[in-house]
Amino acid sequence: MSTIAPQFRLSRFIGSLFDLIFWVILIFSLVGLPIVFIVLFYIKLPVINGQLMTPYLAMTWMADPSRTLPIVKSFMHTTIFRVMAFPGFGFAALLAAATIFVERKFLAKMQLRVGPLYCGKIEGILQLMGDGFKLMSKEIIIPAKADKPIFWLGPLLFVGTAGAFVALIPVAPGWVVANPSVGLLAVFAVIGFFPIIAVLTAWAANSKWTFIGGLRALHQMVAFEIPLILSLLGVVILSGSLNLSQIVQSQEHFWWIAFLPIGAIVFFITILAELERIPFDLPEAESEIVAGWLTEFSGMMYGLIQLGTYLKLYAFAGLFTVLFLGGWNGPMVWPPFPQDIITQGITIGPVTAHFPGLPLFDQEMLNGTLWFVIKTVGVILLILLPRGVFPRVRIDMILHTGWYKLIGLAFINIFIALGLLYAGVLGPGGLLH
Amino acid sequence: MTTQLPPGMHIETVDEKIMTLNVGPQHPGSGHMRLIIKVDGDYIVSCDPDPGYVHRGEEKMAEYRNYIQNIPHLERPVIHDSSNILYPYCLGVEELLGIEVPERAKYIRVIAAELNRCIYILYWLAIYGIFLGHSTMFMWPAGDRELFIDLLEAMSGARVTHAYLVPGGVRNDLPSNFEERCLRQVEYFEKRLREYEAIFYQNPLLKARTEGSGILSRTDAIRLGTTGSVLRASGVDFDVRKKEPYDVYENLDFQTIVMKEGDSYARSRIPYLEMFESCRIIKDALKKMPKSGSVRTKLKPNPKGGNDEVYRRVESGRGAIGYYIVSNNRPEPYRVKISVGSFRNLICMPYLLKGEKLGNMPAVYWGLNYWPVEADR
Amino acid sequence: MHRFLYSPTGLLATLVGEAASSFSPILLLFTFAIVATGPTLILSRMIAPRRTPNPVKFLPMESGQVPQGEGRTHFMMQYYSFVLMFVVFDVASIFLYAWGSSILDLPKSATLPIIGFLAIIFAAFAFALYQAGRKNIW
Amino acid sequence: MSSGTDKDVEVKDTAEEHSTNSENTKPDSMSKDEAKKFYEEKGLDLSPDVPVKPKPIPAFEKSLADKVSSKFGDKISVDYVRADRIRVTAKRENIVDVAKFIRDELKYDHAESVSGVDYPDSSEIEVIYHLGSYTDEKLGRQIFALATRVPREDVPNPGSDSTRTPSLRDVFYSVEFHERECFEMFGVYFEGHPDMRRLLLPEDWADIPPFRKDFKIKGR
Repeated sequence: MSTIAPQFRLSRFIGSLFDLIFWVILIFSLVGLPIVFIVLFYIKLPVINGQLMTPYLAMTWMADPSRTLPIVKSFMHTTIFRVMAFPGFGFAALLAAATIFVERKFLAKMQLRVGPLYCGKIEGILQLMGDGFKLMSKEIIIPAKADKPIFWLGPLLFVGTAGAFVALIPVAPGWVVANPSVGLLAVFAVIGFFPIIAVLTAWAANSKWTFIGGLRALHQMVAFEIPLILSLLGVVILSGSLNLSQIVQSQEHFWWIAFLPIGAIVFFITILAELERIPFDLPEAESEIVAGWLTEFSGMMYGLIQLGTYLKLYAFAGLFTVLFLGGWNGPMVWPPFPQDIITQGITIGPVTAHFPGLPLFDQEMLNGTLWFVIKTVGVILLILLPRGVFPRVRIDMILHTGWYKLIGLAFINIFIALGLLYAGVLGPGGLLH
Repeated sequence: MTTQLPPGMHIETVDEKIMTLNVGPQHPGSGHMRLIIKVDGDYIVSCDPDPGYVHRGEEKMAEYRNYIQNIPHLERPVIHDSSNILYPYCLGVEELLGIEVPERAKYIRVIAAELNRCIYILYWLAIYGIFLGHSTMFMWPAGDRELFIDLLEAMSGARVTHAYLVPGGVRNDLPSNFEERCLRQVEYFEKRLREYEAIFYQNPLLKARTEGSGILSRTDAIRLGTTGSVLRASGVDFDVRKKEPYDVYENLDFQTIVMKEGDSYARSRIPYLEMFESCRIIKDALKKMPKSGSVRTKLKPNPKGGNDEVYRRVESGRGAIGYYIVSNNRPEPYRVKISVGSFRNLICMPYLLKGEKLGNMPAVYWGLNYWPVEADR
Repeated sequence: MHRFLYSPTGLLATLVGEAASSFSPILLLFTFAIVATGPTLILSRMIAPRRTPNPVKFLPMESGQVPQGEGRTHFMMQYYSFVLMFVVFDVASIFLYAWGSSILDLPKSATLPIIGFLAIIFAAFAFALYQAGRKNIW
Repeated sequence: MSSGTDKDVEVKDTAEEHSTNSENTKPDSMSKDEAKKFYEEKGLDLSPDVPVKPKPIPAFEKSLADKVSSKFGDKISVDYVRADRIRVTAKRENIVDVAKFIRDELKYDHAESVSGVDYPDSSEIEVIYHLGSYTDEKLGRQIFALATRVPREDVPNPGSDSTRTPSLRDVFYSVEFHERECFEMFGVYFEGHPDMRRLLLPEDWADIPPFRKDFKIKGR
């Protein structure tokens, strides 16, 4: 009884392989070929080596190495790549995963513990993966009277909205998924969705704890949305643009945090509140309302919410970097790509390989990304820090802080920006431009 | 009544929009107990505590076992403070049987009781920290408990349930080299305590949150018969160790910590400050302890109490613990009643939580120094 | 023919306009995030155990008790005044961006009315907060 | 104990007094035979080499007990007066009056515990209030045990049989939860208690009150 497949017959296995091949060919010709033609007709394709790319031609990169890198390079400049990999989802998810690990180790060191230790041999580096698999293998339990479609949709919407937020963050010159001219307003629009999702799922779950948690999420937005908006007005006044990339370009010489420290502080506090991190984690206050609006989520649904939360964390830290810390600006520290590899190729023993199309990324972009990541990680660490230092606050304290203190500070910040502008320190024709 | 309903709010008018919340027994903000809380929005309009989820009838069980057999199971209600909950039992049985305790044993008992008090308060403080969302304050005391657990393990051989105090003295003598080790660890611990002050008690957010919440006035504290840190936080200078000194507490140098405010912050700070006093007591007792001598008066096997009754009490981490033991000339006690501080402080809960914000519930609840397992016995 | 098929502006741009096409990647990433993570739910549904259902298992969280009352009720949260103020001032503060983003192009004299507007907003804030503080039970 | 003539002196060294007090008793300590007789009367079973120290009746406690007995006379009986402990038994009809007297005149202000003791042989249940004082410095080490006896029924029906006594909740507010516990553990109904419900036992407890002597622990 200990055999893995007791009913195994070789002939049936071979027969099933043929079956499989048949179905693959059938599905490819019914679905794959139409897709190829749709791509040919509707999608803009690049010109590689003086030849227009087609999906058929794209297949030849395997046979012709000289085409490989140009094709990859041209792919990297498509919107799809940006969405899926570099400034978009993949990059953000990678940083988010790193953040989770760093948070656990960082917090553990602060609290005289060791943190994750065993999973993955080296300092528990694979702990996150283990947690992911654990969550995935857990049963999803949905309360009987819950509004099931909305409840299922909640985590997906949350991750999607976090992704939409990530789309607006410029990482390097020209490397941004979406670059609308009113990027900052788009950011505000996207941020506004998060409490709505919280309330929606809280309502759908039909539990008292989630309900109170959702209401608290709403109150938190009420308290901190206006300080958030007002604290960024100073940056917009000084840079004269709502486009995030242009705001970064305007900080080529000076970071706005040097002139608008009050705005930066207010914005940082509102970040903590929007992220529901520890001094302001009222919607998830576990000792009062179990887990707040997350109470009824189980298994991978909870995992998706966590993923969305950390994507959001990355996006907010990126936004802080973009608005106050000069984004990708920084001294050029990335070494230039060695010229002899481009001209002579790489020589390994007797073989010399030429790679046309190198370098894949230009130096400016790599340098910008480096600085952006360094600054963003710094901001993320700063966001993680209060968790080890502060206790949770109360809802009336949140509202009081938001309305009585932060709004006043935000107004002061606006007047500082106006003063700088009209005193001729900054702006066109100013002393420092 | 100190905390009224907020202005403009009457129970009759808000009746239909009241939501009933069951806080506990499976709730991260409750112990093994239930608070049936009715909330109107963010305000609690009524609270009905429902303990008893861990009621085991320790008092009934004690009637079936003889005086020595009772020792291990009578410490079960609060294993983190096991020396202190056994202390009045030992005192009571000694009074019933008319036994004198050797001088050295008295000092060892005091040291064990104070070490155990620190263990309990650290555990309590850890949970107070995590109830307020301060995870560092959970990890630090939980880690520093090990210092005292190690010391008590060296003394008694067990890490948590020591059963170290017995009628007639203590179970065994101190191990060799204990004094230096104890002094070293206690002095290190005092350094750590000052760090707690910096990260927790002087934290502006903590102060803003707990100061002025759940105020219990001096008159109410007396009228409700509260005890321990709750009583002393309301300005009543009462500590059984000072008022009715048992064993050698009258020879030792310590103070009673009293605060006037009576709010949640004061209730959380009193046990913390008492740990300094505990350290002082331990150091003083180590100095004054006779360096050698017997540590236990031998009892007759299976001793019988007379037709008598005693009521003895000590100060534990949660307030006075009183044992009322009735004996009827048999090896087993006829009736054992344990009056614990947690059960006496339970009465404050409906009293203080009414009119309080829901966000204050954990701070007020845990500030009462209420240990559900002990209250249920 | 060739030019028509592979027009450099692309289909999206010709159909919905330049402005909308700069927003469309947001929607694209929104969709991609859902498409990329959604299958984990299905995967989880496939590999996770599904034990025999019983009614107690699907009860909403009530700390180990039988739930009493509805989860979706008419529930008055306090601090209503802040919500009211939010509705008003959120819009007002967004309007400031129209001015803030174009301030470099405006003549300096155009700032004065805005300063006046800010003063009015600030006064209104102060009055509303004063009222909110007076009736803290809202 | 020197009956608390000067308050300040007394507060400063209560502890010292206590020790001197026990020294004072030493001169009248008995010989070994007398001691043996004394303990046999008390029903104590002791090894002969245990030192013997009978306690005299302290003066301060005596004065408190005298106050109560002079006020109520035959209605109460003083069971014992020892160092720091007084025990008085009152009839259940006048226990509220006695409690009020103790609160107002003797300045005891809270109850430490309310214990029930079941005596099936005499068909009675004893309810003992251990009272203490926070406000009066002199009473800091005193415990006043106020006892009363209620009839016990062999087939208990908690709440609606004759096992009932007036509640002291209006006199000592702090007995509220203790009396609830006593009610469910012994079936003693406290009349006038505003909230006489179960407290510790499960909601569906259908047996007799468990701390009565005829309730046997299973497996024992």
